[in-house]
Amino acid sequence: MSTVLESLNAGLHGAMEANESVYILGEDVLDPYGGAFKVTRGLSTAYPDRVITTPVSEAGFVGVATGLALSGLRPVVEIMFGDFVTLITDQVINGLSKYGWMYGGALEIPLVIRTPMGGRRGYGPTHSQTLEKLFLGVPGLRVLAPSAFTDPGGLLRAAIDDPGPVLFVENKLQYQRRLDDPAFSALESRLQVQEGYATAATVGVAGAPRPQLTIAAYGDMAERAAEAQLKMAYELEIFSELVVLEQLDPLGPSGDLPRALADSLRQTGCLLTVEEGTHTHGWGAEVVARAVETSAQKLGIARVAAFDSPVPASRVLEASVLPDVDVIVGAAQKLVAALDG
Amino acid sequence: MSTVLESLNAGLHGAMEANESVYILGEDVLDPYGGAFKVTRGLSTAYPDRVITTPVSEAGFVGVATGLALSGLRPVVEIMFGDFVTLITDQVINGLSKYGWMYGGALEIPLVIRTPMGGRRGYGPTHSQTLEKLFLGVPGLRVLAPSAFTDPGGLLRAAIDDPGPVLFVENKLQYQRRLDDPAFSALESRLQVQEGYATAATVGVAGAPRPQLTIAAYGDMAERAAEAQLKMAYELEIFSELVVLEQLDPLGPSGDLPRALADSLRQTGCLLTVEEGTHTHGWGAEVVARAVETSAQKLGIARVAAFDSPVPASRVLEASVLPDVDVIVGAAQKLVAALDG
Amino acid sequence: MSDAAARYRAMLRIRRFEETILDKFPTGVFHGTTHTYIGQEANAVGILDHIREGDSVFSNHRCHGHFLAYGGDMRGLFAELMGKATGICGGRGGSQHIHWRRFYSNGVLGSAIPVATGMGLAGRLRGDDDIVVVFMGDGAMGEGVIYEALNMAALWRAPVLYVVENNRIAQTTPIALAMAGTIPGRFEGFGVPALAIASSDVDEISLAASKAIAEVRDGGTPQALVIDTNRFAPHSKGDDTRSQEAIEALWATSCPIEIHASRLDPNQREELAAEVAEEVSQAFAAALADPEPDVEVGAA
Amino acid sequence: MSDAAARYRAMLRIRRFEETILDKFPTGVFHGTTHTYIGQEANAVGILDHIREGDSVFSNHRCHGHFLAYGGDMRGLFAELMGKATGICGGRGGSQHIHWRRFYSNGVLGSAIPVATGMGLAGRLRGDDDIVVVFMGDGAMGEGVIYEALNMAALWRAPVLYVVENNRIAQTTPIALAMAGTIPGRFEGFGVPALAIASSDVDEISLAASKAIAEVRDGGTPQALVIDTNRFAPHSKGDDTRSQEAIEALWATSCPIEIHASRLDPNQREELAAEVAEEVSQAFAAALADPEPDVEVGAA
Ligand SMILES: Cc1ncc(C[n+]2csc(CCOP(=O)(O)OP(=O)(O)O)c2C)c(N)n1
Ligand SMILES: Cc1ncc(C[n+]2csc(CCOP(=O)(O)OP(=O)(O)O)c2C)c(N)n1
Ligand SMILES: [Mg+2]
Ligand SMILES: [Mg+2]
Repeated sequence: MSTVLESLNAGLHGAMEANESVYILGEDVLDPYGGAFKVTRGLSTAYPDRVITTPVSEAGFVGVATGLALSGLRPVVEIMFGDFVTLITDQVINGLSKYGWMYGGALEIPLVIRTPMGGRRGYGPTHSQTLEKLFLGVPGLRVLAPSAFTDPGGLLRAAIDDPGPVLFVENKLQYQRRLDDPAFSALESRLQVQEGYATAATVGVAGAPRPQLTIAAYGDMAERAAEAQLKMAYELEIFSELVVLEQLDPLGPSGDLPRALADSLRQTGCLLTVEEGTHTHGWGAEVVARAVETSAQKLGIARVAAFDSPVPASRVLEASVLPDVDVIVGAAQKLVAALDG
Repeated sequence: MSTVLESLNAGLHGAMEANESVYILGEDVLDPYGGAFKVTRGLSTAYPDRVITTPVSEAGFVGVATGLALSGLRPVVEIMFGDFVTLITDQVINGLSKYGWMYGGALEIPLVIRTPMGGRRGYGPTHSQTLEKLFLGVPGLRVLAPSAFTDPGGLLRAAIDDPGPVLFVENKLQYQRRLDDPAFSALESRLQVQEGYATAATVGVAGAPRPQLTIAAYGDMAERAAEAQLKMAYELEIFSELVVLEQLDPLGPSGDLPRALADSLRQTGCLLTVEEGTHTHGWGAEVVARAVETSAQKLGIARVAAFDSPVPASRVLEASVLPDVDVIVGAAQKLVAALDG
Repeated sequence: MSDAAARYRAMLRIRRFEETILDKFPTGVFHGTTHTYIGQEANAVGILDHIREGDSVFSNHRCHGHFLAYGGDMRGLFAELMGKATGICGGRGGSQHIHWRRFYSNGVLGSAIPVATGMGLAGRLRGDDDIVVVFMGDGAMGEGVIYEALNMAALWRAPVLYVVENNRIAQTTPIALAMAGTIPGRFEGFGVPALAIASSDVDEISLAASKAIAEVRDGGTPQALVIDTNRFAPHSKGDDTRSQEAIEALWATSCPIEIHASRLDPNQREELAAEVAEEVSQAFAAALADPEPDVEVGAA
Repeated sequence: MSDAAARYRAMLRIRRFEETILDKFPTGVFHGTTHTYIGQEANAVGILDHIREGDSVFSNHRCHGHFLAYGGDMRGLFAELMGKATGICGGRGGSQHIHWRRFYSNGVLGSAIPVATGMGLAGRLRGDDDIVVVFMGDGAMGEGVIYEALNMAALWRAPVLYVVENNRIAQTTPIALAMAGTIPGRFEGFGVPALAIASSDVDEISLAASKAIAEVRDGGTPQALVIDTNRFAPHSKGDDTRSQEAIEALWATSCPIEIHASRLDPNQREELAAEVAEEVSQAFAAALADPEPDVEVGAA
């Protein structure tokens, strides 16, 4: 079980085995294809009656899954590309996230919507976006992102057990990340509960001096941030603590930062948020706002994100728009220099 | 021309008179009804061939309007309740905001989508939301909100002249606001260009001492903030500057704050953002992030917004969730006290 | 009580409830909005006669009649519209978003149709023979998600009865300006058989519904029932753009209560009327006296 | 050139272009994805024969064939797929998002259908007789927004020809698992007349299209043309789950180029083949030599 993909796939197999109420719905999820990114591979062979391939009707089958969930089943829906969450916005915002609350609070909607976000594959403007920010701050919805630093399949299983709805944000390039990547063997990480069942991992270079900088990240950008962390430590003597959050929203109870992040920030006084989505109104904006609202000291602050542009198809254009390791390193350098100077 | 509603209506009449390419599309926009909130009243009588009442097909008619715009017409679309922008998300994010850019950059999409947001009328969880935050940070889209402190109809006409797509966010209770509200006669306001053709109004109590606090707001909450500003000045001797922004996004060029806001903040060092949408990942998060990123000093920071909850129907519950004048005053008081203390 | 009397009473309860809403709205006891079912009572009563304990019902903005015919509590609905703590959803939902047992409604047109379809499918997956009845208007049929749902319902044999209450108007828009093609043709294009009837007679509707529901239940397949019906009252309150005569013509020919009345003797009608009037006024008074919700609940 | 030769050449250009894409993809010259039109060439060629200067075309993910038949520049399309500065959209769009003159495509299934409908409507509002042709697959017909658009097209008489290229598969999903009802029935339910033909013969398709387009243009009303067709290649690249035999059977009976070939004499075919091969290889080489885009453009 060495990649994020394998871990997620195993999580689905485990969940289906453990609970007969778990159903899979999505486009092209049947074997031998097993889904566009193979996360559902093997499931339809093992559980032919509980894997339902759907028409190309994202809003419709998310609605159908909501009906299943209201009826006590535990559907797990796949949206083939994260870009198509735009089609399910009404079902999510005016539907499944509200039904529990607005009908008086007693109903459960145990529904997971999984989808891969992200670019760097040249798929162009409608197949490369990182759009989870649309669903951050939707009351009644939990937004999770697995990480190779924690347990992707375990998080997915916990999401399936959640009595409420979850948007589970994967990333296309993340699928091939190794859980025990030897490139990260110099890093050590401390896990703690973030909120509910989500985990926060605090990652640092083993034996490094006290960190000057806190990096907050999730999903595939957390791995890139870790690469940047290593590079900074070895090449620039900039030492950082990377806080990887599995839960993007809610971040923490009532306006608070996740504790792992608050703890780190108290030490470093300096925050760099990292995400693949576009800069403006991204995840980082809320993290930054909470950080400054809850900090007594003046913090060093910067955000790394994609340019405020659609994602172009061309390799060079795409690379110029999406943040990579060097962009993280550059932003960190600038931030640390500004504080020193 | 004394209310926001009348000003918007006059703006539409003026635009249709000035330019034969302007078309109106929306549900129930024909006279004698003239639209659910009457913003389109009289238009179908004056221009029967250019006002098209639509089926209940929000995504569909926004798409149709995009086709009209791509063909050189200037459609103005009404979404009856702002809550239903969830249905047009794909057309906006993967369609009309991208077509100009992704097809090489030469196409124009002169399209305005108008819609009333907001609660306080007991309409319940699917007819009371303030959802523009969904569309903040969408590359290629301009998001505007009229204000009684500026010129609602003028802004709408400028939006109709814009070669690119605009989401024009109105508010149900704002419609009845007077442009020359005598309740605000003690306030004086300076106008300056915010970005493009949008205006920023810097509002203060005439003759008051130097402000201690900058309030950033838009739309109907700007009027509530002005009420709070007066109350604070007269009852609490807290003096503030209210910066009313017509353009919610982009806020300013490449990561900057709007100049009116930056200027005020440089004086006060203290920022309160005010909006009616839910707190987490609201408009205020980006404003706060930019403020701290661009300020040399440590700022006092707080955000006023709705609780992170759906909007309940019951009057008392609704009032407990949505921010009103007293909530603004309370937050300002706390913020100023924290800085003094 | 005879069937005829029970139906009369059921329709009258809806009628009087809705009249009370319209009557009292101006006094400010209700907060928000309302969409009354006046003129369409025979649909809910005729159809929901045939559902059973495990069946579910999904309704729309015009839900009060469906709710009362389902067996929902009148005081709880009044209280919900007043935003009281005792409202069926504790005041959170209001007029358009109600829930009780297996009854649900949502105010976003069309968006409940796939959800209802999923509820139907759940029954089939579990192997029971529970069904779902979902109500929609002619106007809602503009929403694309409905057709996504119909396709899946037919593909996956979801036992759902799709009821279209075709009053030929949506808010102020006559059907001719909003609908091309035909309603049954739309269902059939997606493989869902549709039966259309034009009637405000509760017995006729009940007969059609009984057949359709039996087929849905036994065949485990979706069906549509399209009923030509009439909205007598404004869309919400005071927003009717139709002429007075046009509305009076509807009343004259197609009031479901009038149509059904001849099946009862006058004494019984009077008795029932008095009983219902009493029930409605008591429910109203009780709801009015109920407490406001605890604010912590909303803010949480 | 005779009509027959022109059609042969047009289909061959598409075929060779797409083969080149599949052939060269593994070398890394293209970035991103591709969906080839191999097997369906007769549709684009037979239909777009009949459009005029002011007409518009909206296409989908499988757009290369439509683009070339529209008259689009081959080198510019190669360059777009390579992400070059000279690509028709400067490398921004890539394979699925292309535009040139009045030709557009989008990669989100279904979402272009209302946009194309609006383009058609614009012509009618301006009073000209330009029309719009929009292509979609059977799989895309799961998307609800299509039905919203059809309703408006019929209501407002938008001169749009809706072409469904029904290859009975969507990515890996056979039509039986994804579509209930019938394709023509779906159009007709929304008041849009539909003509269905099962053919890979470019002449037959051209004849049907000529009639349909004339009706759309003269009547100023929408129509649908549903063509049973066949996808010979994988959905994208290397992702075909169909059996080798099944695919071979399609080739054997329904290759549009084979079907049409008998109308040309062998010499002419060879000449055309050589000419097309030369054009494609020159276009490819030229695109390959073209410069990468200026990075500032993307980042701006
Ligand atoms: C998605 C959406 N769009 C618009 C509305 C506003 N609206 C409420 S009811 C209505 C008309 C509905 O007509 P119909 O479906 O025929 O039902 P009827 O009111 O006639 O019972 C409209 C447009 C809505 N609630 N939801
Ligand atoms: C909204 C949306 N959902 C899913 C996809 C992924 N996808 C791309 S092509 C395709 C199959 C399309 O089938 P069809 O419409 O029949 O066209 P064909 O590929 O057969 O030409 C799918 C599911 C998409 N591009 N857009
Ligand atoms: Mg109606
Ligand atoms: Mg297909």
